[in-house]
Amino acid sequence: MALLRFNQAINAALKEEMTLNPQVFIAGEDIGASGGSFGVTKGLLKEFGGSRVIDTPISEGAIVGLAVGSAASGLRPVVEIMFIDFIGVCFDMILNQAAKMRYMTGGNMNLPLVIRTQSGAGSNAGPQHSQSLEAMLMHIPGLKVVMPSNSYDAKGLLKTAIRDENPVIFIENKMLYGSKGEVPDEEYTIPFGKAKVVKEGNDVTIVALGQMVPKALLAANELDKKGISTEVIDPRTITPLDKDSILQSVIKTGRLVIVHEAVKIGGIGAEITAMVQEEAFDYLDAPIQRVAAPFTPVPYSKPLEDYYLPNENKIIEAVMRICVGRQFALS
Amino acid sequence: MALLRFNQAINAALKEEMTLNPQVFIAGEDIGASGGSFGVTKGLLKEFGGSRVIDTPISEGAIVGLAVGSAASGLRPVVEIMFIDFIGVCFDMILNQAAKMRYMTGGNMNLPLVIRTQSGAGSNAGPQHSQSLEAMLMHIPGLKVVMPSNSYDAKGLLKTAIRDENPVIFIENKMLYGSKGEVPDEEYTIPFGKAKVVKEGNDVTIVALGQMVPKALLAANELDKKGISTEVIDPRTITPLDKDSILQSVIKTGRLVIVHEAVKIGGIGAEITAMVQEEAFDYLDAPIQRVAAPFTPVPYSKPLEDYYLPNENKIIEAVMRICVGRQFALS
Amino acid sequence: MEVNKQHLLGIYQTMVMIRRFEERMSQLFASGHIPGFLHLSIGQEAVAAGVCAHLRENDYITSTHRGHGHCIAKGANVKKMMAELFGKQTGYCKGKGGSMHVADVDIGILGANGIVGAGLPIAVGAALSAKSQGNGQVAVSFFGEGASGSGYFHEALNMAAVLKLPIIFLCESNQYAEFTSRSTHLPVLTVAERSKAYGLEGFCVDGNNALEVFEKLSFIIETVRAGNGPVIVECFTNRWTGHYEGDPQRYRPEGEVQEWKKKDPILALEKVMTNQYKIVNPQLEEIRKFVEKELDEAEQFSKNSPLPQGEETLEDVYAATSGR
Amino acid sequence: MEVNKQHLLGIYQTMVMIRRFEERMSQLFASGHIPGFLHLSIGQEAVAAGVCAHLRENDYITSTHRGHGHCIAKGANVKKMMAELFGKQTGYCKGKGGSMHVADVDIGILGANGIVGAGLPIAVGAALSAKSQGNGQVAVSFFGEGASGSGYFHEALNMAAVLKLPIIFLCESNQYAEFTSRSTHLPVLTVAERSKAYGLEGFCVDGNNALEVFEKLSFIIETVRAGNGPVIVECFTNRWTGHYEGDPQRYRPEGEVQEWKKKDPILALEKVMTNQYKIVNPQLEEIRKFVEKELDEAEQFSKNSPLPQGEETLEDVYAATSGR
Ligand SMILES: Cc1ncc(C[n+]2csc(CCOP(=O)(O)OP(=O)(O)O)c2C)c(N)n1
Ligand SMILES: Cc1ncc(C[n+]2csc(CCOP(=O)(O)OP(=O)(O)O)c2C)c(N)n1
Ligand SMILES: [Mg+2]
Ligand SMILES: [Mg+2]
Repeated sequence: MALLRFNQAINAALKEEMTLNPQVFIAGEDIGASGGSFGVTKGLLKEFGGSRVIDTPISEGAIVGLAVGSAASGLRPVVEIMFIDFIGVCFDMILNQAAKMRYMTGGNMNLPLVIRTQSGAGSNAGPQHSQSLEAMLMHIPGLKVVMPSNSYDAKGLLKTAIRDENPVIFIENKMLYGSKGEVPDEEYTIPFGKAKVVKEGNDVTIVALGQMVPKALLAANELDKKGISTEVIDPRTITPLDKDSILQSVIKTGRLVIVHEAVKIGGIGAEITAMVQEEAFDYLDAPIQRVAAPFTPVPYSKPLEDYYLPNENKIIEAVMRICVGRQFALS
Repeated sequence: MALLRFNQAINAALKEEMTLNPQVFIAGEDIGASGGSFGVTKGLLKEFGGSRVIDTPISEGAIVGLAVGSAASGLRPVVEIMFIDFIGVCFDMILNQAAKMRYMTGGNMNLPLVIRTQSGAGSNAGPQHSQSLEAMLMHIPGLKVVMPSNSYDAKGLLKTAIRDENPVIFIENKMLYGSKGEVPDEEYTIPFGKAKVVKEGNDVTIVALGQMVPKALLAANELDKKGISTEVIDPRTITPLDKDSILQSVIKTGRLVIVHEAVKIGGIGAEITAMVQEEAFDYLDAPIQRVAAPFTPVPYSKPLEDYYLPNENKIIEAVMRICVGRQFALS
Repeated sequence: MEVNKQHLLGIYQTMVMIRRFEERMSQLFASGHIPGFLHLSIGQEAVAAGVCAHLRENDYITSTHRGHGHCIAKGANVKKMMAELFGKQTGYCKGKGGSMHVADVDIGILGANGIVGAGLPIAVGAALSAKSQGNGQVAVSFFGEGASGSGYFHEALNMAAVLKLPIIFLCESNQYAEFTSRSTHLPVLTVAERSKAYGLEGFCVDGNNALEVFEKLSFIIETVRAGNGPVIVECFTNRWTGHYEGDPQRYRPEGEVQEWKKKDPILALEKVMTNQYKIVNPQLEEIRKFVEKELDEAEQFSKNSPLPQGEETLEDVYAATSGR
Repeated sequence: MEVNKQHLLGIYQTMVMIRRFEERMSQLFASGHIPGFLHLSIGQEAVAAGVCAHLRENDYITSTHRGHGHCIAKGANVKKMMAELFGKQTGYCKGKGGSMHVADVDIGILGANGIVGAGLPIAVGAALSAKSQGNGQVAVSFFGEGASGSGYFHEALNMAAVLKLPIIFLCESNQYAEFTSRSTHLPVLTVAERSKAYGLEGFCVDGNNALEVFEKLSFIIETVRAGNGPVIVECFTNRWTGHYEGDPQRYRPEGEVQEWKKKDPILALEKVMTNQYKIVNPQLEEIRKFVEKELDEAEQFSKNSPLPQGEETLEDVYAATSGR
């Protein structure tokens, strides 16, 4: 076991997979010589050389194009889009090419490619460097979408992503890069579509993603003290989504709160809500709550960004809202 | 009153607003000399000249950029993205520029621009020319999103869009271009955020958009015959969304079916479902149903595309699913 | 490479195949057998044929919405192509893609594409694979002069130049982008000269002259194979039909198509073959018959093939993953 | 335009203001007063100052992530700029944007921008407005040489060329894109020569020589005002600090910054002013004092200004619409 930072865990996964499989290469802006804007690709150029660690011009469209074309012809690219906000400039390559190429050629192609990107608010990076756009990606058939919340998962999920035969978007929350977690020394992978029950409980289910997982845990512990036993679930991948784990938990608890930092309207909380009420309507004791950002871009200034981001208190409030007065007595 | 095709109604709105306000201009690919791929801009070049009807190169990024920059500096652009599928190549301009510019400059800018685009399946145009992507746009604060379902609404809503001080995405469903509808001779506009109750009823609410509105109506009439009284609501704009009209109807009926042709996962049906169960949980007699496309790209071949698209039968099935056996007796 | 009879016969057969394939498609579209959009390249056959005559099976191409010619020239199976246009289960894409998405990875066809310009960066990726093989493979990216306005064009050229990849950016300059003529959307005379913005060479070729295409590309492709980095090649030609089937072509000046028809690339090649290379007419006739027979079979095959079943919609979204 | 003392004094003041503004920002960042990303342009001041000296209030500019200099030179209020960097309610963006989003529509600043290249097509739109006014207004789009790899660069240039718009594409070539040096990502020697791909003229300018920037731009901007269409101007310069504050700059060769510091554009201009234009040192000192006073005030203003309230997050998403 080693205590690795989130970015180090990702680096370790890249290194292992590049060592195992000569088809794997990485490309992106400033990932080579300088080791990446967040240190994720540090040391890889030196270890694997310039033909497998490619510093590109500022051309996200061509970067993802490079991934699509090279994946279609036998390589296993892992490209970086420095901020998820920049998927705007390469969105066609994601939406119309990477995601659809296999389908529209009737299964003629496999596209084993990974797009690593970084998302999230909390560092005062302003409206164009802080977004969480996973809901848009979840709406695109043909993609897989991964959102790890800790070092252990990040490493295991990235290895799975690189071995997957499909385009995978791997979203790293910038606020997690510095967080440390235990990572086994021996090799492991984590399957897609398997949620992690981070904490067990009986009264309310909280589903949280990325940097919201530690916040949900904080809230959950507070709530336990108040006598509300909370279960916290981290889906880890949103496509595929582990519906079963979520449904099982809700069937047990009868209550669900979903936490994400993307704006609430049209976020993945909406999808999870719709799915759960479709499949477990009669088990629900209260309306499903979404704790998410308001319908605004991510503001720059600290008090604004703090207001914008979901936090423990908002999670606690949401849980209380559907407990108190709804056949639920606080101990 | 005149009987106008959908594309003619849009043409009429453009012509009226260009006549009224010299700041309004249009730009896009093949919209000038040839009158547009769907005849929407026919005659406008001749009437308003080349400085107000601009044929552009194939550069959607620069087309929307042209809109953003000219709107920020006093003009009122109405640009065309020929197929909504192509928003991929200009998505940054929509997501990070048009939508956020006002906010991130603290209200310093107004961006009175309209992006007209065309969406929808049903013409065997294949996976890259048939999508419905409104859910992604609904998830972007700063945009308004309009989806007319008939000639009358199209004209009135487009005029409102052109007069709005904000970026508006105006989505024309390609299957409606040929549909005819009565349009008054005198001028009118239709406010954003006001749904239309297309048909009244008491037992189930059906919310439908674009080309799904006529299909929902067909289904509703069938259902009436079966003794299920359906109310059909066309929100017309999804941002802003007329929550009140939807909630009022659901409070009356206790049942809701949402119909859209985008893929179900992460579609706007999810958002409407989540919102309704949040606000009217105790009024719901049955799980909210979504009738939408499966999680695949839009296939080309007729039997596949037919399977893909929601239709009357699927709407009827969904309604029956939440009526029969749920405290509801068929007459 | 010195042109010989064998080359010419091959190119001729390809061109006749493209022409007749598309003429049939036009008729079958008119008679309602083929739905959706159909973009024909009749009149432009010399480009696809002359370029692809130099390509090996493991070389890559990316194509466009107007891609039948490129695919046929690269060796696509016309039965599967035609069946795809019919929307049949036996088509290249099992009816899921249609005309704009024909692909055959086994022979390096990485797909026609419905997004203008998108093929260029994809071809750059293929060129990276090619380079990593180190065996002289190349990628050819076909695109129209209209596509040269798109950001993809620039990013692909720039990236390929920076990475010195073995790729030929092949512009089929047919003088129109949809209904808009070249002069309206292009601020330079040629797309080839845009190569300068990337430190590359650009070549102009008469795209209606199959012999010229073949000869010039022979040298150019060899240079690229040798590892000298990307080039732009612009082939000037014209389409005889509309942007898509059904396009009334009101934007075209009177008589323009007639002028181009006088430069029919197939007739021109026939002349060269019979006059310069002493290939006798019966030999050409034989090829034409062969093509017709192939197409008869393809048409029968397409007509007799089953349409896909509705539920097949749900297949081919994701590849199964070993999960090793 | 003949350069006179007045011009030089103005340019000098602008440059000192930019330099000192950013030096203070650097300190205030280090002391925790300013959050987020901070991209400084210390060393590049001659470009913004020399270019904007020719601009009228109603001319437009678009800027970049490294935009303080452009905004100051175009006449932005330093109080509001600084307060914005502090994230204060009194800032240009009420604390919503920060360093990368300063804008002031009233004086034609259509925004710094956090998306590399995005300013170029936006400036094209502004140039269209300018042209429609018919009064000689122009737009200047600042961008870095790194941005010239982006699709936006190409689409904007191409569109502007086709529409013959009054726009100057102004490349601030500071030899790096983030941590990656020019030679790694640029396949040509200059960005200016890319003008050929659009049938435009391209000019190279010593961006550390304020006088040269001013003189060359004088002619160039007049030509654009006169309706002769777009141009590219590339100004060669260098930043002395990291890509952003906190960047340890390991990618820079030993001594590189020292070399550039020898070409300090402010010292160089001072030399010209005192030697050639006989401007005496006390006059320069007066300007420096004036700048310092302005910045003291701005700093006080920024420090004393209130932070926005949380709920203000919800404002300014949509403009009220008359709904007439
Ligand atoms: C991104 C994008 N924009 C617009 C279109 C619509 N469109 C299809 S073909 C075409 C013209 C292409 O012109 P060119 O590149 O010259 O190819 P040609 O059709 O002449 O072969 C356009 C605008 C598209 N498919 N994709
Ligand atoms: C679309 C996009 N890609 C990447 C980035 C990250 N990024 C910010 S600045 C920069 C380098 C820009 O280089 P250049 O254009 O030369 O400007 P400079 O920083 O040198 O002033 C990069 C890659 C971004 N902001 N936007
Ligand atoms: Mg063309
Ligand atoms: Mg630079």
